[in-house]
Amino acid sequence: MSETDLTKLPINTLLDRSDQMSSTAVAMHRLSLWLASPRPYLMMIGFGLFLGFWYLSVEVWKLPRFAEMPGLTTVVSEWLSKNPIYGLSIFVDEYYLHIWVSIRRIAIAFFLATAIGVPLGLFLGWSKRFKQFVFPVFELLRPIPPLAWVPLAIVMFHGSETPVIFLTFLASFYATALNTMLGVQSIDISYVRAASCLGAKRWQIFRHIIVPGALPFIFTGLQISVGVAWFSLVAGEMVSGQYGLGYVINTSYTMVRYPTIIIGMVTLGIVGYVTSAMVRVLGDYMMQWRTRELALGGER
Amino acid sequence: MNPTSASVAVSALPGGAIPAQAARTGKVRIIDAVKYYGAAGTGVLAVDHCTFEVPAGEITVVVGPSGCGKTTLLNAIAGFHSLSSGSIYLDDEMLCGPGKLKAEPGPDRIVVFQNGALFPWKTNIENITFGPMMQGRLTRAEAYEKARDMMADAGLRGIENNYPGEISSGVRRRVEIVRALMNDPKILLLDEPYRALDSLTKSVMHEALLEIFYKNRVTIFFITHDLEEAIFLGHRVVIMTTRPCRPKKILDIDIPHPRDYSVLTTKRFREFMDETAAAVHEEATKAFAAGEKER
Amino acid sequence: MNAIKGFVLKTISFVTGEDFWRGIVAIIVFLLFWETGSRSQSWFGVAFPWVSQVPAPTAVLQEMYRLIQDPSFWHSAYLSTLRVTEGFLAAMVIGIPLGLAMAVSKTFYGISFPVFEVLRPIPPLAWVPAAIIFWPTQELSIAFVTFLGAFFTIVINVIGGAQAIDVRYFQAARSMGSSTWDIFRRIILPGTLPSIVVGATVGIGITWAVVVAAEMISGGGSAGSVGGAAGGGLGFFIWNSYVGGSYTQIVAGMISIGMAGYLSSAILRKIGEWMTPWLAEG
Amino acid sequence: MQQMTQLSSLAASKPLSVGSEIKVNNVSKSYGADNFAKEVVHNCSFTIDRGKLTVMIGPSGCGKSTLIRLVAGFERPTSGTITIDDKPVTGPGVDRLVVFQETALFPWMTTYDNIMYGPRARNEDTAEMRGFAETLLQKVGLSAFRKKYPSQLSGGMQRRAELARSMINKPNVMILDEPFRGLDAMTKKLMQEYYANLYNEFRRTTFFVTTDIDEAIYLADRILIMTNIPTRVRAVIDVNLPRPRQVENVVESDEANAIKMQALGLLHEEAMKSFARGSKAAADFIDAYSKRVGKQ
Repeated sequence: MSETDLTKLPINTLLDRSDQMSSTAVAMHRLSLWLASPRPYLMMIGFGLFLGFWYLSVEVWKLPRFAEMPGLTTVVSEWLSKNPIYGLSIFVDEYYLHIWVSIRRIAIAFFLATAIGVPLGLFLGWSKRFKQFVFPVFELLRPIPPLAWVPLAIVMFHGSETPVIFLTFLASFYATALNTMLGVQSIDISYVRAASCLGAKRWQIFRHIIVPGALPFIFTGLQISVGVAWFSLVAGEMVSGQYGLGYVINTSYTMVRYPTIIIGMVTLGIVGYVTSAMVRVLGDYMMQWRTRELALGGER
Repeated sequence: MNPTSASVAVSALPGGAIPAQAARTGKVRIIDAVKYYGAAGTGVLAVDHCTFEVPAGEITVVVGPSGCGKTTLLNAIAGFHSLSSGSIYLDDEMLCGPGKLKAEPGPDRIVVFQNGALFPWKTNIENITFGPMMQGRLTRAEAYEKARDMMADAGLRGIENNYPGEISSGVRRRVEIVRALMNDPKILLLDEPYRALDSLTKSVMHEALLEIFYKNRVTIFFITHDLEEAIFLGHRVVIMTTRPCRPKKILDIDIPHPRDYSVLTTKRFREFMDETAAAVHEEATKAFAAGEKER
Repeated sequence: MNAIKGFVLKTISFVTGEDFWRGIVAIIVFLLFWETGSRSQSWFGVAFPWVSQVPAPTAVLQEMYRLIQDPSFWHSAYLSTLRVTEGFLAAMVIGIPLGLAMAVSKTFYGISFPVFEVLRPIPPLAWVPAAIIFWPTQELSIAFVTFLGAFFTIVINVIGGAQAIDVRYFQAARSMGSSTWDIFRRIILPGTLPSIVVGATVGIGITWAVVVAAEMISGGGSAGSVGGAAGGGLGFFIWNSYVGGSYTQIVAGMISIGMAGYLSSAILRKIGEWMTPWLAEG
Repeated sequence: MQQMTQLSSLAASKPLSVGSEIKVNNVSKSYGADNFAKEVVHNCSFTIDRGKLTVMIGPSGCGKSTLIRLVAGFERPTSGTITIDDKPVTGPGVDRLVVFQETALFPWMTTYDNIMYGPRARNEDTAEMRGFAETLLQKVGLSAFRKKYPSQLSGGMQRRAELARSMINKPNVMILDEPFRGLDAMTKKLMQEYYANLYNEFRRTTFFVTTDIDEAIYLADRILIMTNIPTRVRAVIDVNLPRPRQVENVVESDEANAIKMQALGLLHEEAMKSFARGSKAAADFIDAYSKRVGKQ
């Protein structure tokens, strides 16, 4: 930590920044650096230890308590089986139905939360008066964990679909709105002043300064938002859903299909990771200026 | 581009006088300006009955310790802050004064900020064309063409489509000045623009600024805490007292323009340094003793 | 003396300020809207969408007044608080050393961080059934899920904090003759402390959310069969209110959970401020 | 010569150690591997005399900080050798103390705890050391601020606390990397006076890096003028102004002015080189690099 790890430096800083190297060459160079470092091998050791312990403790040593858990080989063979004993594997349509239902709920809730949370956050940060009136109510409701809304949501919205989406929305909404507001407040006053010097009107400042200036924070908010969305979705689905990965986990428990619980958890982890990676990639794409700046080592 | 080989078109007249062809706009008169922060009477007095003039087509440098209130004065001219009393005129037009204590910010007075305020999310050329496009003065094509010309002129060719974060801080300052000049301002207000730079880079930047000045002859109002910088750049140097700020000494620097770094070691330059060093040192010590935060 | 005077002055200027009054107005408007909405059926004969299903604030207030005199409510609050405390403390006790070890040792980091990153995206609540199977008592399984909620946040914050320590501090310490232990104790620990505080404050918020949901899922929910044994807790309380059709009690329970969560974050923030005096202003 | 007489006055209280001699021989340093390599220091040689104050000055981003890290032992040269009293440098050591650009005071310790860090780290928390800490606190005018945290001090005070923190360790070699960078021009002058007084009193071998020519002339026994990246020594100027020096006298003297004229000419040329290439300035690379290394 006290020594500088050169392999961690972005390659760009080691070049004269004159694009002499094609991007594939840079990528290859990075890959070779990574392979030459101990990291990939340590990673393999890590996974080996983790999976090995799971396998041995459950299926070989049959340690107390562990023995009741589904074992590694059971889970894997079930997951990859064309003819799963407990009804769920990658060859079963129902598996994808559950994934699709969960993703659909996340997508609706996330887009609603973004569509409402981002403008709300922008106005909260931009107008002092708006904040004075709206923020106290926002802060009053925020400490109540979204999951505590479950029963009330069921009462408020009929059916089983809307309450789950509402819960998921709520969690995302707080994260998005709050971070957007912080983003606006973090903008250096000099930018606003410079723009007004250059003759920009109020709405032009909003459009050209406030919105792009808050983007980094907005995307931080969206990252958190996707995470908490999954968090709430699972709880909602476990309590009151029909279909969905949370539902899979819960019913597998009540129906004593233990390996399916693990399949559900792993799938959740993968799908959750992919969605947050998508948000990150979108953020990098929309903030070219920042990506390029950071590649140079973060001037700011 | 090499700023030392300043191919100056304008021949310098003795005594740093303004050449005849220079535009004679951008004269600023500050009359009895006072600024309180907080409630009158109990608040902090930042600017204390300031009166002086910024001549058109010249560089006027205001020197004072950090936090002395000189930025407040600049903000009042730019229209970011109101005055408590007094008035400021730009070419005989009242910017702020009795009845209208806060000026409107506008493209006739452009500020170049201490830490730089290029918008990091816009490319350099988008930054430079921002002013005319927002004001609706030029079409996109016209603005881009003018921007390209001006960038080439300032030795900034080739970085049009880079983001400010990708160029060195010295180059960034130059882009910012070009962004200001795009609007044909009457006066440039520079708020310690080179503060964060090291002294060698700074001296290179000074020459670059002077070169731009010789080409455009735009009036410049420059704030700094660095006496050497002030004397090197200024036609006129206004030394301020520590908070509340008030002119302590006003000097006309008769070192002929165009100047380059060799001026720093001339006899006349050292005489000016000697003449002012004591005054500045005294104020600095006062500010220092008051335990003022430097940053 | 001065501190008290300062506090009084600050309070006065806050109470007389624009912020305060506008906030009060906003909250009153919000409550009026809520009250009108939930009584819309009886007042106007038209049920407002959604809000009409929510019990009115005045009714909730009455319910809360009744509840604070009800020992069984306090018992629920006690059970939840106990679980939060247990899970949170366990997460701190295991998470901080683990995070520090990952930050200090590159080898350990290389081995354990990828596994950690693979487990992290799985929402804590997805662990509930697995936890129930694994742990012998339901109490332990709830505590385990609660622990997971705070654990990942704390570890990530500790690693981030320790890695963000300026290298120059290490170089300076090394050139003044520090031993490795000394660097750990006097540079890494205090340098990471602010991030630990942040992690803890965020972590306890998650802990409350997890506890409530875990209580609902394991106590009630569609997995109702496992209820009973441990039961209790505020999450169970609101779920029970729902099953029993007492909607005012649901809202009262939600408000109690909100207050409990807010209070515990506030306490942690205070402790954090006390432990990191160098971050104070001025 | 003159220094020797002043030293003897100190000898009564302290062992007569005026520090070590540093030799840098044909040192080169590159970063990155193979075709990605970037040379920052090129075949650089110089000597830092025992008990003397040697100032290195060069354009920003020319590789001065890299040289500092090499001499301090935080990094190894790609080729060439660095010796201290003829012993090769193999890593950081208690004999060399680095005062960093901006400040590296530990934010979580009070001024006093920061100053006492070194002695405590070596289990030397003795009455004598505590006395020395008091003296130093007084010398840098921070007695009243002993219980304040760095964030509660002004920029100038932080630099003074940092100076005191390194002085207490009585290092053989002091290495200062633009210690007054970022300060107000006026505060900087005052800091230079504080520092010059400390140096006059505790004469140690000192390696001081700056980009400010006035600072260099005011402080130095010898000035090394560096080229643009990849850096090496362009010229060596000996400054024989008598000590103790007064800021005003130095500014006024013709001798100082002559040195300044000579140095400025060289430096200006080097500084221009890094600007000549506009956006592709080498400064970009080094700026970015040193930021990452410095603030990781």
